[in-house]
Amino acid sequence: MKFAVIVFPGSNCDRDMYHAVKDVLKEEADLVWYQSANLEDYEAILLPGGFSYGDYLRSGAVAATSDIMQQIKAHVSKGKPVLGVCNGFQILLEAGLLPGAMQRNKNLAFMCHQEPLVVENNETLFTSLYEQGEIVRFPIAHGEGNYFCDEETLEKLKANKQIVFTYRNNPNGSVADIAGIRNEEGNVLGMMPHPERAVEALLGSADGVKLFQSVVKNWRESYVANT
Amino acid sequence: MLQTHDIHPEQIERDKLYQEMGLSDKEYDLVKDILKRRPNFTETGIFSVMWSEHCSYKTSKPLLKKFPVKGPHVIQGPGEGAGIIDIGDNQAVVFKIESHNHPSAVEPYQGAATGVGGIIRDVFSMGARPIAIMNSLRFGNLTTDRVKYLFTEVVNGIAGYGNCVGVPTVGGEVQFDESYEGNPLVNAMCVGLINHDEIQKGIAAGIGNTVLYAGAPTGRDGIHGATFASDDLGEDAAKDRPAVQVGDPFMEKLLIEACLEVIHSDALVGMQDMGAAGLTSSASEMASKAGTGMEMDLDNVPQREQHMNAYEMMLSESQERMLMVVKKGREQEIIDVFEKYGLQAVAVGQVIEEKVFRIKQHGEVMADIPVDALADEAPVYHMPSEEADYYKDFQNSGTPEVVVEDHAGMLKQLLQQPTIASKEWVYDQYDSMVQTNTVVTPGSDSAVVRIKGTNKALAITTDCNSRYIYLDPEVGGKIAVAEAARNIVCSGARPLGLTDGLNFGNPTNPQTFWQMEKSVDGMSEACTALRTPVISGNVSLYNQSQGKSIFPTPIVGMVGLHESLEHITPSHFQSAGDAIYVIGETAPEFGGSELQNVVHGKYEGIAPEIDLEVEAKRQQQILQAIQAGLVESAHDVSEGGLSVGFAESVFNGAGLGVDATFSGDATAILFSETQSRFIISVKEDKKAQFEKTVEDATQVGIVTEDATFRIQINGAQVIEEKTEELHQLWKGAIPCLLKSKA
Amino acid sequence: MKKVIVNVTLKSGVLDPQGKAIQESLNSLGYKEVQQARVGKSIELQVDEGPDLEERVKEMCDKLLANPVIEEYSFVVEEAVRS
Amino acid sequence: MKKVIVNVTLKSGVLDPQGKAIQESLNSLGYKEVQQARVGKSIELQVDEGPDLEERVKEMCDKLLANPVIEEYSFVVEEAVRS
Ligand SMILES: Nc1ncnc2c1ncn2[C@@H]1O[C@H](COP(=O)(O)OP(=O)(O)O)[C@@H](O)[C@H]1O
Ligand SMILES: [Mg+2]
Repeated sequence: MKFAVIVFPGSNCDRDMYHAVKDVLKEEADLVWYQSANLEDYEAILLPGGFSYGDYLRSGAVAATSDIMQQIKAHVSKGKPVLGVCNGFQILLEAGLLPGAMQRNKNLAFMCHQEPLVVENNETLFTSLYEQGEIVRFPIAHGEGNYFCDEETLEKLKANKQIVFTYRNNPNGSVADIAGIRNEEGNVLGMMPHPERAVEALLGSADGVKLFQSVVKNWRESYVANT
Repeated sequence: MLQTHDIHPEQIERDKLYQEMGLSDKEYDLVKDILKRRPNFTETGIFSVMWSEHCSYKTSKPLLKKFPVKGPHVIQGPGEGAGIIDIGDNQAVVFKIESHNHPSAVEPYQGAATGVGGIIRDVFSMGARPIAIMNSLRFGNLTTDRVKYLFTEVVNGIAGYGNCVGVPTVGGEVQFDESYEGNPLVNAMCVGLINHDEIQKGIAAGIGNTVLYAGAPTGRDGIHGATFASDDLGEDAAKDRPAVQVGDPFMEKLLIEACLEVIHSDALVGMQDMGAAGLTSSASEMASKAGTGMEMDLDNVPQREQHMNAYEMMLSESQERMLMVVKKGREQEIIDVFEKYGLQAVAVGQVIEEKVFRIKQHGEVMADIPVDALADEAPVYHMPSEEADYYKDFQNSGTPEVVVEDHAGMLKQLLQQPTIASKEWVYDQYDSMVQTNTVVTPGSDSAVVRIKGTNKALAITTDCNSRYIYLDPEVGGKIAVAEAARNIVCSGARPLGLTDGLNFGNPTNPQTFWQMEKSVDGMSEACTALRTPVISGNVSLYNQSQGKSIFPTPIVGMVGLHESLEHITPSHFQSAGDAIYVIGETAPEFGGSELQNVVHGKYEGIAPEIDLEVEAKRQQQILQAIQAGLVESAHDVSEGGLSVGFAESVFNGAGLGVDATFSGDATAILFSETQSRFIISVKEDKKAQFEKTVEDATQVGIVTEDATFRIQINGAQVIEEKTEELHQLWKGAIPCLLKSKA
Repeated sequence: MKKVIVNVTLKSGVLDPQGKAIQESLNSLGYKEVQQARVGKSIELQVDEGPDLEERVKEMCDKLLANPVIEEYSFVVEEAVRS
Repeated sequence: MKKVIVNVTLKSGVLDPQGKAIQESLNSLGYKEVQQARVGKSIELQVDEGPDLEERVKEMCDKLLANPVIEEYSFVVEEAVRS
């Protein structure tokens, strides 16, 4: 399966994402500079973490206005998977591909450590290899991961089973302990915790491997089914 | 304040205006001799920054010569942007430490942030990818609003910059002592990784080649920052405020990527970052190293503000700027790379044969100075040195006795001393994991980052117990190096070398200079004994406020190599039933100890002794035991003594306990800070082999599963506490101090 | 050249952790009279004059300067002071 | 109750990387007429009325709301709208 890791000016988890997919998952991957991108040939798009455009104004806001978002939207409308992690999640929110917005962590500080998460929905492209309700440990590393949406949106998220991951001990003040959500169609996942930092036991957790494997497996199944 | 650069050279001499810029009468005369005329305003400014302590090391040079700088693996010793050590497989590690003390005292957020930015540039300008940042911080006691503000904002600034550029901050140290109250220390260290064939030097070679300026445009930031950094931080430090520079980590991130792309082009001849004294020092140093000259037209230099004069442009310390020398005719290749990242790169001058540094602006020559005068011919001073009065007193009267009645209570108190307490409040704010190499995150003796594509890893630590150095600079200097090496060895790595961050008071005070001299002697001796050459460093002097000097604080930043990932050893106990060993005897040594501070509220007496031969032997044997797979965990004994060391070894929430038994004087056993000791846990079936390998090992107890911390001395249960209770006290101390009202 | 000042504030109903922290700090500094603090952004733009300036600034706000999920904005156009 | 709006801006000459990023982004969105952007904070306080309100707000700015090293501030006191 062929992944594109989109690199914006200021992305800084791009190589980590690439390493996870290429060296650990052993799938095909390219680092794709946001300006020169042609995403046609890629089966999945990964928006990595970091500080695109310095996180100036609002995290992800400037990247969300860049031209490449048109291509990403086209990719989404074809039903292909998109995963946004941390800053990538913020970009998806700012671009309107996922509902809600990010605010500063409730203690106003950046925080970086492992957090236990609950797999709230294992019937997604991204989580099918996890058990429903499974506890996984992923690192978080963000200053603005306090997810906000209004009541109505929250009801919709719940009704459509769009909440994919929650925090077990909400570290940042997110509404309904939300750590990751998907779109209604189910092919876009945004999450603050870093699965790409949790793919090797040497670094403290390999719980993220199944997330990438789920994407690959589901793509293989539907691809094989379609051909 | 001097405002205009239209001031006539004669007036500069007559009114001694050069003094305001930091030149002494004698130095001014020397400038006149070199130029064979009076310097104009811009030239006077250029000489004053280049001859400041910060750029010229004029008082510390004679001392720095004492450090051992050679070793079989040293590729680049002191002198370039950063030092380089070979680690095999065509790879090398690049590292250096840098201080940003004075800027941080004035504007802590930006001061700390730009300190991080500066040290990262030093490393990637060598062609290395920065892979880790460390920081070593000193503040006054956490009791006043000002100190809390400085502490909070410095940590914010380090986080704000380091997190954004995507280099993990993997560790560091923070200590709190009254002497730093008005003059905090903010030292940052950066470690980079490089392939041998990618090493860049800051040289301006090839007559006719083009000088390219890249990165942020020049503004009036930090003008005179370099000399200001070498001045006493007086009452009116606040007036220097506009001199503070502001960092843009986003720009730095782009600069890293662009520079690391550009090094693959053979069109690039040399590259250097613009640090202290900005354009002036980078340009003149590049030319001096190459034995060439340089001509620059300031009209071509990108400018953020209007109507900047030559003086301002040459001295500006705007951040995120690089200077490169590029083969003539191939400028565009390089410019294109920078443009890809949205960065400006413009030709501002050329390399010339005549060994002069010539600056033009608006068609006029604004400065014309022999290159070597600025870099190599800077004056060097041999300052008078005199044994400190207090030292004589301490040596004569010895260490006053410290009496402890309630040992368990004292342990609790010690665990809550901010210098000992958990620094989680600090390091949780740093992205310690980006780049996915951090095997050991902050909270252990050394940080460990693996090297992708190999089976190796690097251990990194910063250390300096300035209390010992204050009591006895020579012994304390030895201890600083030994402690750093201990931390590296405990993690399972072999120490490779170190970078030193020398932070001292006013060197013109002979007793301060004596502290510098002696501590450098001690450090050098330890470097030789432990085979850790000094490959880079930094000097920060005049760290004093209201005439009172800081404790002498020569920080050691050390890097070690794990030959195999298997050797990476945790500092926490791993499983119940493991045997606990202490390596080394304990003597009653309380001079400069945390216990002395808690009980007597001051540091006095004799520093702990250290025997470097014993130190080297133990480190070697422990490393051997680790490499043979005999060790479950290893931790060094430092502030607070054995009881604190044991406690730290169980503070990982694993629900383990300690059961240890001793005989002798309880206060010494629990709290003495005798050097060269380690706490090591070993599996039952490896004990015999371990005891054979590590001579001075004595089993004192076992790791238990009942989450209770028990120490028995002379048959009596001196301490029996729930591990988790102690853990919470230790963990909560700093957040609690920050919240409490002054 | 015109100077435009765009004011971006959080919608009421959206929690403002930063504002709350400021209020608490002010209270603990002794300014007990501060009942609430909310933090917004002010963005000062120097804009070349053109036919539909106001229209275009509104677009800039909608597209980039404010996030409609949590923020609202207002702006004023002033004559720029020449330097 | 009074509403006080404090405006905190960077001193001129102080680098404003955020402003620069915003300007460039607006330019690349087609708003080429934007020559400069600078970002400041606006802090809206709800303050109980008292004798030396202005004096005290000035103190709050000096002590907490603005960083005198790189920022300057101004404020206006308005009658608060009752809710
Ligand atoms: N300023 C800091 N930044 C990052 N990590 C820090 C900082 N200060 C302390 N730490 C981390 O906290 C742990 C304890 O530090 P310290 O008490 O100095 O340990 P030791 O005495 O073993 O050297 C170390 O892992 C260190 O990396
Ligand atoms: Mg230490």
